[in-house]
Amino acid sequence: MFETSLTWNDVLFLLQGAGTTLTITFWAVLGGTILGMLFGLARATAPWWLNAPIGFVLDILRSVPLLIQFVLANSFKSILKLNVTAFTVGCVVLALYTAAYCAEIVRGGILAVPPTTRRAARSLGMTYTQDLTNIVFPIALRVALPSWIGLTLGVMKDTALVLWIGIVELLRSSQILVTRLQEPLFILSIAGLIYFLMSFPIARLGARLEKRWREND
Amino acid sequence: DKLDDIIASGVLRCAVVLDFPPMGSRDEKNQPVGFDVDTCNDLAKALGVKAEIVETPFPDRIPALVSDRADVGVASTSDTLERAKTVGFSIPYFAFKMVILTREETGINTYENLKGKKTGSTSGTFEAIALEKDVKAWGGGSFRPYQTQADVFLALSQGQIDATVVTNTVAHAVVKSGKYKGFVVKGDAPYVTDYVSLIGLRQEQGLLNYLNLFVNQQVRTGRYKELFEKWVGGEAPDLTVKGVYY
Amino acid sequence: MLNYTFHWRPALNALPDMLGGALVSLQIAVLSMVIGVVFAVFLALGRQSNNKLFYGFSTGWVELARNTPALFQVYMTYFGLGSFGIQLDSYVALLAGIAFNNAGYLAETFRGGLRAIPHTQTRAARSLGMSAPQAFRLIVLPQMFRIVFYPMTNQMVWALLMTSLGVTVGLNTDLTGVTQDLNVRTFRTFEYFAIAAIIYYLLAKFITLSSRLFAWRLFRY
Amino acid sequence: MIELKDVRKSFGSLEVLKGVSLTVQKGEVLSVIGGSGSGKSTMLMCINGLEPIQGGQILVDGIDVHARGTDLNKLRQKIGIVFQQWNAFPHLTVLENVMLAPRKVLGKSKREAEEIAVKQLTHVGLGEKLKVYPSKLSGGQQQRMAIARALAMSPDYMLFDEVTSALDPQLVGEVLDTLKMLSEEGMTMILVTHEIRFARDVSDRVAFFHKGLIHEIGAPEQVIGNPQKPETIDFLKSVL
Amino acid sequence: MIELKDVRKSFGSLEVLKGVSLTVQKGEVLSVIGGSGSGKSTMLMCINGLEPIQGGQILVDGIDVHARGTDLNKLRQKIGIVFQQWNAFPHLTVLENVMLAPRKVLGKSKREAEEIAVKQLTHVGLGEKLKVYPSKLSGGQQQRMAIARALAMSPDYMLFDEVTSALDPQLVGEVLDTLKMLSEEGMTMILVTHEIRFARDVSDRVAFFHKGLIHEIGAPEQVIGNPQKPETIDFLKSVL
Ligand SMILES: Nc1ncnc2c1ncn2[C@@H]1O[C@H](COP(=O)(O)OP(=O)(O)OP(=O)(O)O)[C@@H](O)[C@H]1O
Ligand SMILES: Nc1ncnc2c1ncn2[C@@H]1O[C@H](COP(=O)(O)OP(=O)(O)OP(=O)(O)O)[C@@H](O)[C@H]1O
Ligand SMILES: [Mg+2]
Ligand SMILES: [Mg+2]
Repeated sequence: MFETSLTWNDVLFLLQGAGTTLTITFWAVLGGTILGMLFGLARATAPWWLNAPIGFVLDILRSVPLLIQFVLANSFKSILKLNVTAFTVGCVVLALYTAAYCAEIVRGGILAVPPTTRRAARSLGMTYTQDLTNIVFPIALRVALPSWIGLTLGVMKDTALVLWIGIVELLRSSQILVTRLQEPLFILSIAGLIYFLMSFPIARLGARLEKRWREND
Repeated sequence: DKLDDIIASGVLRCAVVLDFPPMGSRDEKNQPVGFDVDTCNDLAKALGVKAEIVETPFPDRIPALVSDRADVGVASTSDTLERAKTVGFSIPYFAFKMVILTREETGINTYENLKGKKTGSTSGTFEAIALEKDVKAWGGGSFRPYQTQADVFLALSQGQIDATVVTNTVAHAVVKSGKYKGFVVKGDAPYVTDYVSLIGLRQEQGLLNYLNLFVNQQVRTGRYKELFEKWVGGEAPDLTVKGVYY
Repeated sequence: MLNYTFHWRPALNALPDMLGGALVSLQIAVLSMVIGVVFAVFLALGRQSNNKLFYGFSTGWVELARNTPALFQVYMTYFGLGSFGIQLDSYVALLAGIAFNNAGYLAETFRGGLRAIPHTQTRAARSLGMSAPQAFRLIVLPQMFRIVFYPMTNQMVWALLMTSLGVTVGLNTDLTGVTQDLNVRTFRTFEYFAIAAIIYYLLAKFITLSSRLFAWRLFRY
Repeated sequence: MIELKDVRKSFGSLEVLKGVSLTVQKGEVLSVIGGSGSGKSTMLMCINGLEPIQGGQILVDGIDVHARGTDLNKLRQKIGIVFQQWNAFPHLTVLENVMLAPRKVLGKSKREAEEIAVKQLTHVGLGEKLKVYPSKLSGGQQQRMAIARALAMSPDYMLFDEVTSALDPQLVGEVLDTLKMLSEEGMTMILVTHEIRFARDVSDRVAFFHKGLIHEIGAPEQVIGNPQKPETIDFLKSVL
Repeated sequence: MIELKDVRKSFGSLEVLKGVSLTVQKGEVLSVIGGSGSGKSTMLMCINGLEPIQGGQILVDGIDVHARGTDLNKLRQKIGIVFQQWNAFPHLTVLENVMLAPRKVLGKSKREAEEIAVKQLTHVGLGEKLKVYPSKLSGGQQQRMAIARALAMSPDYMLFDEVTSALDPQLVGEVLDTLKMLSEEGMTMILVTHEIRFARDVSDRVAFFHKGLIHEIGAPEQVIGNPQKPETIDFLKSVL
């Protein structure tokens, strides 16, 4: 009935690609979140002369197709003769891209903390940093987490674009198999399924977490 | 310089296109094989270093080189003057004839028949540039550049395009593989022979010199014929151009 | 240290071609939004429908659109549908892929927007004798559009950025396609793509600003 | 004439109306008072068919509201209703709010609809606010606009559901004045309200609702001035 | 002792405090009344240094609050303050809300902090709600929690800023009872409030604020019972 020349070996090859996708996602989200938190904090609290240029750069990162950013960064790296792999370039570009979005999320979360709550903290004798770490961040986290999970999922999907700078991730490995086996629909469907399986549970988890927190406050 | 760097690092990184059989492809274990892969291995052996294959889609060959992801390109790169402004070419290490690949029922028999038809080819290749120019000159019909050779075949088999112009080696290999039903080779495209070269960074004269000598040695020692027999079969094309020094 | 010389002059000569490509990109983005919005309204209704089939179809669409890469979706509309014998032109395939993606994301936005409108509004409309479709069209939809307008603007920018994926299905008339064509001809990657990046940025700003103007004109209340 | 015959209505397992019977004659003003959750709003919603009923019958001018064949959209044109809040369509100007239904439901021309709307808005004292969006109106003005909007359909009956209870105290008066004006013009009205004094002044009859049933009904002097049942007495004590 | 000497405070070009002088002795309860926007909240914020001042001086136990070298965080430990609303830290349980400052600011051990917190929460009648999140509390309970949270720092002074004005009427009582209890225990308090009757009962002195100035100050019987200035009379008429 249904025949395929796809072997277990090939499925493994696909899973390897999926592994690469996850690895890049991990680094990009990690780096992007750390940077995003710094930028976001600056965006929420810094004076305009620091805030405006940061906002401008982040805005550019959000307004240029990721594909173009990858290609540009990759060629710029070689112009500078930096000795880093395409993998690193991919991670760095994605991390910056993630940071650009993360910063807005963090900023929104921080600004969502009512100033009166912060004032209450300060009036108890807490320092500015204590207020930030004990009051502002935990509250902002609840506001920001759903969007942050959405961002993570978005980044995972955007990793597909690193195939342009020669990294064999999930989509690229499926293309390689399509080249060899000539069963595009079948193989692409499997790739799609893997993407779905990777992101759907996280999406659900995020929705659950959000609901639970909502019940709490 | 680069040549020293390669020898010092002990690794030669070759940019190779792996969806371009028989020059480069993957076997059942998804490992790279092909004429270009063997050539790279030979070059590494000559240098006394290990070979590392960096897979690059066609449009990415020279960017890969310029961006220092690869040391040399063993990737069937046509030696156009436009590109020579950016990268350095060795003497030709292979030569292609262009043929028309189409499906049986399209009724295309000659290059002239391509007028008004849906055509396509691999973005950035010699034949793509030539074909697109002709399609534009004809007016009517269409030309689609794809990012990989595989996508071109996929498009041809699905009917997204009616014909493509490809190198004779690829055309015969794909017809012989039997993976695409109804693919037929119909006649030559009237282009000049497509000489392809190894590529390196434009300013790395030392490396380019070495590559020139390496190609020369491959032919001289018969290794060129041997590899041609292994991957393509038949008469190996002449790599010299009559009436002019390289 | 830098032994790469920038060739800006030939790159700038190609500017008219690239601007032509930018126009195509913008066109695809706009069309994909129009199509996406229409489908999204139905999907949003489907997600709240009691009809199992309608609900299942809408949910499937939305989840697929949101949980797979846009690149994958575009690739599928071209080569995936192609293996069923449905041959879309590159332009159409890209448009369909982005519209599919837009519809999936917007459907969820719209659903949120619908929920934000108190159902007393529908009730007030019905009590004036309006039919259910009339109440939806005249009272609920216009209010929903105000709520979702800002997210829609964002989606529009994303749609523009997604047009860059057309190059994977053989499109060479949009901005990225034109840029890539120039790139493979000359291998001056950085120069051409840098110009493309600037054009994309300006286009994105153009979309944001004009939609702000639009919103200001439109939502006077 | 509006007739309710032993009307029963439940939300799931919660029975909200437990057999309500009631007749409102043409030209009559009936006030409905009663505690929160007693089912007053629900009854109004059932009268113009916004909520289905589970038992009994509701007749408006002899037409069975909840019969299968009844054209509810047409029926509702006869019955204007104004709710507690969220009445205004925020995306339309005051004039457009009032014009919308005459145009779309009655199929009037733009000119006709505008004429009607201006007339009704002037009637309720909003003649100056035609081009303004509802968000720029006070709560009392919004409620008067909602009344004008209902009147623009030339209804035979008007139902009012606590139209003043979401308003600031100083705005209540202007809305009550409008209601009074309507009652003096002879409009048939059912008035759910917490303004006991106003109910006494303006109504022909008052009905006291308690837990889904009408406990007392009669002339205002009787139900409000001289209540008989302990529930009525308690309720009046708590609100007066 | 809290002393304000000719304090001036502006937001941009808006002068909110126009030279306020005031002394509150140890153990005294001072109520501050006055119209909305008269600068009452601003004054409290200046007293514990949450807002800078532009002129005059504020001394708390002889320490100049707005002097350059003053350790504000330390000073604020002496001065508890409870605001009108949004007091609770929503991400912490009631117990954690109260424990946080003793632990982080006073550096108490977890056990000690918990002991203090439980004691203060029981004191304000929330001994049963330790593990609950603030969102599950009524407004009155939230305010009492905020009071306990301030008390947990063992302050010498407590400032209350209209702690009941955002509450439903039936919840006001429980909070006022807590305040009364505190005043009876001898806590020094400044109480900004609209509850005139309560102010009369509980305070040693009452100050009437008007447009950034203290218009009248004195015993409650005098300021509330027998006001002299026309502004005070007007204000009292409007709120009583
Ligand atoms: N859509 C609904 N779904 C479920 N229960 C409802 C719904 N609408 C009303 N109820 C319930 O029906 C009961 C009667 O509600 P109704 O709004 O008719 O009371 P009411 O007399 O108008 O009260 P109020 O004076 O507070 O407006 C209440 O217990 C209410 O909770
Ligand atoms: N952060 C601020 N920035 C600018 N203006 C402010 C700020 N805080 C308060 N004001 C202004 O200062 C004036 C006094 O405000 P304040 O809150 O002290 O009044 P209040 O007496 O507490 O009034 P209420 O009884 O309404 O609480 C008001 O006009 C207010 O608008
Ligand atoms: Mg009601
Ligand atoms: Mg205040």
